[in-house]
Amino acid sequence: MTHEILFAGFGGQGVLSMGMTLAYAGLVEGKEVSWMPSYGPEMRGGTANCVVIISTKPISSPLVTRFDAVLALNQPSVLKFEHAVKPNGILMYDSDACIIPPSRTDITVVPVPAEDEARKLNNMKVKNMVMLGSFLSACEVVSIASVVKALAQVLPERYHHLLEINHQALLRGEQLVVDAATPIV
Amino acid sequence: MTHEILFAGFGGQGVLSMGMTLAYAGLVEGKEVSWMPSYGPEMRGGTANCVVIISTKPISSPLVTRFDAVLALNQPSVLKFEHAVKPNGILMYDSDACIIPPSRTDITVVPVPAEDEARKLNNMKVKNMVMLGSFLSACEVVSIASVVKALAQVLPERYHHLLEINHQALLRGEQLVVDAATPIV
Amino acid sequence: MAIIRGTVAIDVETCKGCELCIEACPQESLKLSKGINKQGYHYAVLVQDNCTGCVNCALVCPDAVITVYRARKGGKRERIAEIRNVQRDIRISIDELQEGKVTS
Amino acid sequence: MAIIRGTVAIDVETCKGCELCIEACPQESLKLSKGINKQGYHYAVLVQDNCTGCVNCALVCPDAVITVYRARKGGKRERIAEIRNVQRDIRISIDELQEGKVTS
Amino acid sequence: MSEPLLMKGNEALAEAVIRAGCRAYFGYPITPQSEILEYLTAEARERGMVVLQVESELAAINMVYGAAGAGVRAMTSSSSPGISLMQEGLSYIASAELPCLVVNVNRGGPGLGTIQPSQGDYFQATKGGGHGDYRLLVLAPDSVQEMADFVFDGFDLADKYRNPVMILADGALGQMMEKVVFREYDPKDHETAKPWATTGKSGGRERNIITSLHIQPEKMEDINKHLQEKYRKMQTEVRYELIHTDDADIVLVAYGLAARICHSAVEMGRNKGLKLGLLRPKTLYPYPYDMVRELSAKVKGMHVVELNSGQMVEDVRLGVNGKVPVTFFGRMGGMIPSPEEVLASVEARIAQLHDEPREEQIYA
Amino acid sequence: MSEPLLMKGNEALAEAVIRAGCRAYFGYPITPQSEILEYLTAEARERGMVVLQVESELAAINMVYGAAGAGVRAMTSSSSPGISLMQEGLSYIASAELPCLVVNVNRGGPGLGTIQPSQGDYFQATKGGGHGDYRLLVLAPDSVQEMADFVFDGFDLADKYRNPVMILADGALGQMMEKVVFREYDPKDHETAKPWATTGKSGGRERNIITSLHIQPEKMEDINKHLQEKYRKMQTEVRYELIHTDDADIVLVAYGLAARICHSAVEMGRNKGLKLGLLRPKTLYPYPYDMVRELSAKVKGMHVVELNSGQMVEDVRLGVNGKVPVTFFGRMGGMIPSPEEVLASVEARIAQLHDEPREEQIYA
Amino acid sequence: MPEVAELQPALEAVWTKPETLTETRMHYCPGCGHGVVHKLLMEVVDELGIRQDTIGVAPVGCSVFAYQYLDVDMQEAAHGRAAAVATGIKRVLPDKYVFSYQGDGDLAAIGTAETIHAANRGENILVLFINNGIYGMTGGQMAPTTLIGMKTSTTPEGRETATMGYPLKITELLAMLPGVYSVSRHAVYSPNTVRALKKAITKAFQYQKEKKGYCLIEVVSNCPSGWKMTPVESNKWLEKNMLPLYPLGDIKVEGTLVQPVQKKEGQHS
Amino acid sequence: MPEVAELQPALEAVWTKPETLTETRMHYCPGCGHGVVHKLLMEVVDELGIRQDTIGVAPVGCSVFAYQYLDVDMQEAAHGRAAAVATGIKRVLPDKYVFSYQGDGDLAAIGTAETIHAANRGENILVLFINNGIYGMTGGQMAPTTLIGMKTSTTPEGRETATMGYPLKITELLAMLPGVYSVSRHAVYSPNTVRALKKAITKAFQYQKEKKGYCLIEVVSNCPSGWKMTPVESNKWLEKNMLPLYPLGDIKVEGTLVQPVQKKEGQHS
Ligand SMILES: Cc1ncc(C[n+]2csc(CCOP(=O)(O)OP(=O)(O)O)c2C)c(N)n1
Ligand SMILES: Cc1ncc(C[n+]2csc(CCOP(=O)(O)OP(=O)(O)O)c2C)c(N)n1
Ligand code: SF4
Ligand code: SF4
Ligand code: SF4
Ligand code: SF4
Ligand code: SF4
Ligand code: SF4
Ligand SMILES: [Mg+2]
Ligand SMILES: [Mg+2]
Repeated sequence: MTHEILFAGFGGQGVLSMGMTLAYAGLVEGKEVSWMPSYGPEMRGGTANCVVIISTKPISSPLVTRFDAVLALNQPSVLKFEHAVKPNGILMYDSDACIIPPSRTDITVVPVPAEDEARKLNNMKVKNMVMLGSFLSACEVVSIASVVKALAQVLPERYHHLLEINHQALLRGEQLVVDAATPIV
Repeated sequence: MTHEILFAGFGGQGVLSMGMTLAYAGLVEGKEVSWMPSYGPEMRGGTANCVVIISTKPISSPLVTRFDAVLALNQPSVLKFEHAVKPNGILMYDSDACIIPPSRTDITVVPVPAEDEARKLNNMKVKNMVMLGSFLSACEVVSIASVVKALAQVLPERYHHLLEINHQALLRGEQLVVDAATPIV
Repeated sequence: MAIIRGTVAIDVETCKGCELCIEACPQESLKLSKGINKQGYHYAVLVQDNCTGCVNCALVCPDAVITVYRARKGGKRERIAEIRNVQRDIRISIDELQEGKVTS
Repeated sequence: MAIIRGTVAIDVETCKGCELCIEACPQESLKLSKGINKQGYHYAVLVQDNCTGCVNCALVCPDAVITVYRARKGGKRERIAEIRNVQRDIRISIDELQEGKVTS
Repeated sequence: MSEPLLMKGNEALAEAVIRAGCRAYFGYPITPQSEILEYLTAEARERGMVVLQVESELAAINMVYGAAGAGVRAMTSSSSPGISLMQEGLSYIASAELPCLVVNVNRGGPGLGTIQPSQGDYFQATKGGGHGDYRLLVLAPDSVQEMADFVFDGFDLADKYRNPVMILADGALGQMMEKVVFREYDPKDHETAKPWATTGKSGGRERNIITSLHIQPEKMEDINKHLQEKYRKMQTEVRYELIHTDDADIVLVAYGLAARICHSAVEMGRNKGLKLGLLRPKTLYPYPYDMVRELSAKVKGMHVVELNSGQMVEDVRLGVNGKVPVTFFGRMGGMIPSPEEVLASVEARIAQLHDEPREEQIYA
Repeated sequence: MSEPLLMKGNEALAEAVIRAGCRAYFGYPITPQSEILEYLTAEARERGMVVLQVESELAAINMVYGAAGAGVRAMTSSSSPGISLMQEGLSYIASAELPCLVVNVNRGGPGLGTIQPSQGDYFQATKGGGHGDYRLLVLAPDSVQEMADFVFDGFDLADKYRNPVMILADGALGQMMEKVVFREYDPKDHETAKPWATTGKSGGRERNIITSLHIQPEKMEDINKHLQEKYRKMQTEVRYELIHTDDADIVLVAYGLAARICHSAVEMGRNKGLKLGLLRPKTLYPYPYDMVRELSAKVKGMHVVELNSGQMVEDVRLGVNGKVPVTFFGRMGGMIPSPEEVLASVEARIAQLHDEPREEQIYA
Repeated sequence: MPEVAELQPALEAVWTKPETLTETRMHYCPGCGHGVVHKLLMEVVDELGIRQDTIGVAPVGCSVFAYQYLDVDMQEAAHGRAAAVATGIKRVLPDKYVFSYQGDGDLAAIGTAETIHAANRGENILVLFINNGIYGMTGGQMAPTTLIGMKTSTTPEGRETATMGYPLKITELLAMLPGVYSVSRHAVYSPNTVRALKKAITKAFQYQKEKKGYCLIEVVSNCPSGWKMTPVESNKWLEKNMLPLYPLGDIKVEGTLVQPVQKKEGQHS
Repeated sequence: MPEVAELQPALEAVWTKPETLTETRMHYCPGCGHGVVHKLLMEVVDELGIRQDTIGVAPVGCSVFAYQYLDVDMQEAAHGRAAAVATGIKRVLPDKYVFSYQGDGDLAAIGTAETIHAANRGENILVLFINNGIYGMTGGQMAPTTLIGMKTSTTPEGRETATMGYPLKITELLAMLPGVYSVSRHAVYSPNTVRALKKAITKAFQYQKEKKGYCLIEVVSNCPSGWKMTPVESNKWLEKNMLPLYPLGDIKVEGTLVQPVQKKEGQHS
């Protein structure tokens, strides 16, 4: 089983670390993982994205262009990557940051009010973990428990007081999808 | 028939142009010719030498290390190149500039009092042509007439008033060898 | 409601919301929108009718987004627009916008 | 015939005959030889016994050819060599010379 | 054996550099390898290493010359255009026989090109992009793990042969995160005496001279003979990986990232009943010609896959020496093929295996 | 046809440069080719050419980029270490498809080496010493005459293909004097339209951009495909000389100075009753693989002679593709073999013609 | 809301985007000074009517894509070699206006030799030197011009002089060369600085027409991304921290130095 | 003629060839200043007793073989890169004395960038810069420092500024850099200039010991072969023609500029 997942948004939204956390969680579960950021000047202006592959087999190339799932944290990412989702794949996006929703019908589109949810937690930084929680709820690539373990590795010691709030955000994200039997539009 | 000849001396003694004149004379006679100078920092301190090949066949490499004839205008050149003369070859040197004469017996050693002869002509610069004249007398690679034609090519127009004195020097050089039935020691 | 002296046209789709124009405007005529453009940026909008057409905003704008207009000399000065309360709730969503240059 | 104050030893085989020492000597004690060394150079020789051991020649010599000696302070000054007419006919041919440093 | 960590290839390499006892790094930023410089700068002070961001790649390689000549483990890293600027310096280093490590995180060329992964610098690395007859020892990692491992091996080989070693990776290997485990390695156990180093002429020894100038061609030829002799000795260091080659009809040959993709393609092909195998050279110089020759005696064809227009394929052809057809599939300019694409290229070729090799280069 | 003149190779080349309508030369002194710069400086003013001695080879090659991009015939020249410094620039020029001429008067390396003649830069010239997949068109003169001739051909080919052309000579060809006759050549008859040149965006055209940057790998791959397609077209330009190959048992393969020596060796061998022939490539890229293949079908062996440790021999092996044994004889570091030595190497090999090629490299 | 068209009888456009700026959206980060300089450069080209006679050279750096925005003939030079490329162009097309546009890494690090020698030869070109004290393009590493104490990705604790040396005031060095005709330092963080820069560019092109020789304009600029600040913060930081070391104004006017080339800050202490 | 040995009781050697100068005959042309500088350098090394702690870097230029004459550990750098090589050595062996020895082509043309940045970083090394206004090694081509009007093989009519630029006074430029501690210009055409140079070298090594930073000593020297003069003529010519543009003396002493860095000659006129 192989999952190829793209994370995309503005720099500063924690896009890269969201991917890294997931990859680490895969490692925790003994899976093969790879994480690959986009790099280069097209990244000027602060967009950021990364591809995470989690697999039970050795990973060939960390660079893929079609994804099982795309997690988009801003509008340009939705516009840019909607068409990179494989048929029957998932496109999950922060519905608070996007005006133009995706239009494809051959994929599962999951709007997540991540910004609102983060605001409720009084910490806009955990928006990414809300999204990740929602994603893992929709698609069980790794367990939330592994993500929590991974977070302890990804976060430098000096930020460990933030582990708790991140954990909460993950759970809230998970819950959001559970609550919505059908995708929230 | 191929002649491989080395000209050696201090820079400023006209060593390179002596070789060039001979090569040009070969060209005048429709022969294959090449002229190759030594170049590089071992030439610091003003030594200069060049190899001229005159042949009736195409010339393979212009760089050879054993010579049919060596014309040495100073002491270091005699010391350095005596052993590069092929057996039965010729080593001709300016006896006025050398204290230590060559010692090989398997070659023809021809001392030429070129400096004295040039002094008699009131022009120290033509020492090289005295030597060349002597050489062509000893070994008829090209005719003196061809050399005179060549000189007109090698010398820039503004020096053409010197053609005459050079011609004389050649003839004097020729005569020196004719006069000495056996090599002058 | 003043007689207009100048105004600006902002190409909101090209604007990157850097706020340099806002900083440069001596009249405090400009603010960032609440809404975002297709690139995901909040963009500059004219929020007061006190623009003098001094071009400061256009000079500092790195993306050459702003066109500045000034009342013709000697021309009749007339009221041409009313901007009300706009600071409190600027939200222009993308589908309301036409392609190309749009005045805000 | 003066009491010697200084003298020089010239490594004539290393000398290149550049004449810088000659130019630098305030005593005009040095000249070029008529003869040549193995490299084909005329070389510097001491031609007067008026050398003061001022080391000027050694300082400017690019090839570190010259060793300079000076009478020991307080030491007895004695005549140690006579140099006669040497300017007129300096010609030392190579075979007369030993290997290594040779005083001229 | 430490715990497995998740690290970027560039960072794993940099961490290995410190652990390998490298004493000096000189470099200039260039994507996709600037993390090496950044990681080392951050660690430098605490871990006692000289790390200097300098004015250019030219300066960097010549500082490596100086530091390596002074007897310490020294290195630089860059990416394609920066490595081109080092060619004169590399020729000097090889000629003066200075051990050092040079990392090229290859991006798409020629020219400024892209910053995406490529293998377009194979010829430059293996045949000598600088002037004269010299060789780098070239290691080609295919994972973050090997990005680290080859640093240790690289420094050891450099010291063993007094020869510059190049790690030729690509942008993806530099940028990606993957699991890595650092080997136990105490630099003290790997120290080589360097009596030739310019550390000051003390202890009554003759002065040491680091040079590549031998104006007498006879002498320079001797130097060259010595180098050639050394390169012949280096042939014993050849390293490669074989996958499913025992019963293969067609052997794919690929290194680095391309080899990973080929590995998947081979598995996919096997699932379809195609007898595919893979030869992955880990050393590009010395090249595993012998293994290529051995394989060519028992397979029906070789299929080379590279992220370039066909460079290593020449070495494969030299090894095969006409015994079986050699075909090629490549992507260029920073493009990466998928395993499906590679497999398709193999299938497309299987039918034509008897064509004349030279006409068979195809470009997707 | 002018009168035959006696000229140095470097000077004949420089004279041809002016006659070929070259408008700009940028260079830095280095032995054994400084005469090119010196000759051109002396002639520049009167003959209306921009000739600039600049601060380095790096500057020179990038000025050539600028001038060639501005639409004029432009060039530089150097020798081995200086050419190494140009590798980044050459990769840029090839990628941006700028026609220009680069002359390498090869000396003995690696490193500072000697200033004596060598062919040690064959790989660098033909496989690409810079980064990425690109090729120079490489011409290898063997006489002062060709030093001049190949300048005209070089500029014409450069313009035809919008590709940098390299003349790869050696120190001896640069320094020696020989007869030369300048061909009739009016640059006006050879002018190519250069609508892509940056001469100012006038006449309502789109602006012209000279660049090698294509950050999207898809685009960069297209550029590469275009280049590869062009290189395939360039294969038609292959040039070589055959001597006594009709009935030869053994064909020597050599270029430049080595070919002259081989020519003598072949004649000497024929006098001794040995059926020797000579293939002399005049273009090193494109390489005469087809002729090598054709010859390998009818001879007993090929014997490659180079002034290096064995570089072109790889291309010969690629062409021969195992059909007959290929042997090698080389001198390095500025040494030049005599015809006798070459003949001896042939004779020594004749007995062993059935050995495995790879083991047969010998070094005199 | 009224369309601008409706306002036309009463209003006239007093600032519009220059014609020689292409319609392509610039890739620069929000608030980056590169855009401002591009815009000014093209305004001047428009005003002087020299678009058809202008050839630009782009560097490697964030402004590597300058040619996508400036609608004049352009060449993209290798990193650091823009001055050499510009020399190549200008020498064969002496009657065209040739400018190079270079960052501080490009001009003052890898391109130092080409920069100094083009200036010393007095090449008749305009060099626009964008000094943002950092390598923007490659993700914020130290540049030769990085301030003492300034944090970058390769000076995580701030640049310190003991190992990394001093900020390099290459503009002052260049001003000393006799072949250099005009040198000034500008900025674009405020409307007035923008106005001043525009005048300087205009003058430089006029000098070039008169074949006066090498003209250099340094623009002290920002890099919000590399500095990790908002654009507005970055401009304030620039004014406060960059300008004391890199003071604005004329340094050499028509061949004569007008500012003491040494400042206290440039001195060893 | 008396042997020196016989004189010994009365005479003492007051100048002998330094021990760290090898016995190898130098390949320099007669009268070339390189030899004088080599000799002085080794005298100082002898006197300070630092032979075992000194590492030199030779350039590519006529002095490429310096390592054959200087009996200390040495590295031969690629053309122009001596400052980089010296940096590499010094950074890993900070307690050794490191010097580079470079010609004007090496230091001021191809090596400009490495020269300036080593100085700007304040590398704790000594750079000996032999300015003979020409490329001696390659047969007398123009150097960056070649005087206006001076004939060389690439300026057959004399250097003219319009196309070839001005003589580059790189020493004055380097003196302006804050990382630079000591800069002076010397010569070796007379006993007194030789004495002064020796003092300067001694001081520079002492500064290096005290880790004061970058020291530069320019030696205005001759090239009889390149200039086509006798050695004596060349020294006279040097004094008359080189020194007005390249005046001798201290330029920066212990971090403070003592000579106005601009001279009339260095100015645009
Ligand atoms: C030879 C080479 N070395 C390094 C690079 C990587 N590189 C690209 S831009 C750049 C520096 C850019 O900084 P600067 O010139 O200050 O421009 P900015 O981006 O700040 O405008 C570097 C090091 C390269 N492309 N080529
Ligand atoms: C890369 C490179 N370019 C050019 C040369 C040729 N070259 C050798 S020495 C030299 C210049 C020497 O001049 P300078 O540095 O002034 O030293 P000098 O001989 O005058 O003492 C040049 C251009 C080289 N060896 N390497
Ligand atoms: S300055 Fe320009 S880009 Fe920035 S906010 Fe204002 S209009 Fe938008
Ligand atoms: S033109 Fe002047 S007043 Fe009007 S918005 Fe711009 S800055 Fe403000
Ligand atoms: S020591 Fe002084 S006086 Fe004696 S020879 Fe030398 S320069 Fe002349
Ligand atoms: S200075 Fe030295 S080399 Fe020159 S002539 Fe005098 S002793 Fe001889
Ligand atoms: S990285 Fe810096 S210099 Fe580059 S575009 Fe962004 S703000 Fe401008
Ligand atoms: S060429 Fe000039 S610098 Fe070189 S050794 Fe001769 S005189 Fe000295
Ligand atoms: Mg910058
Ligand atoms: Mg010099």
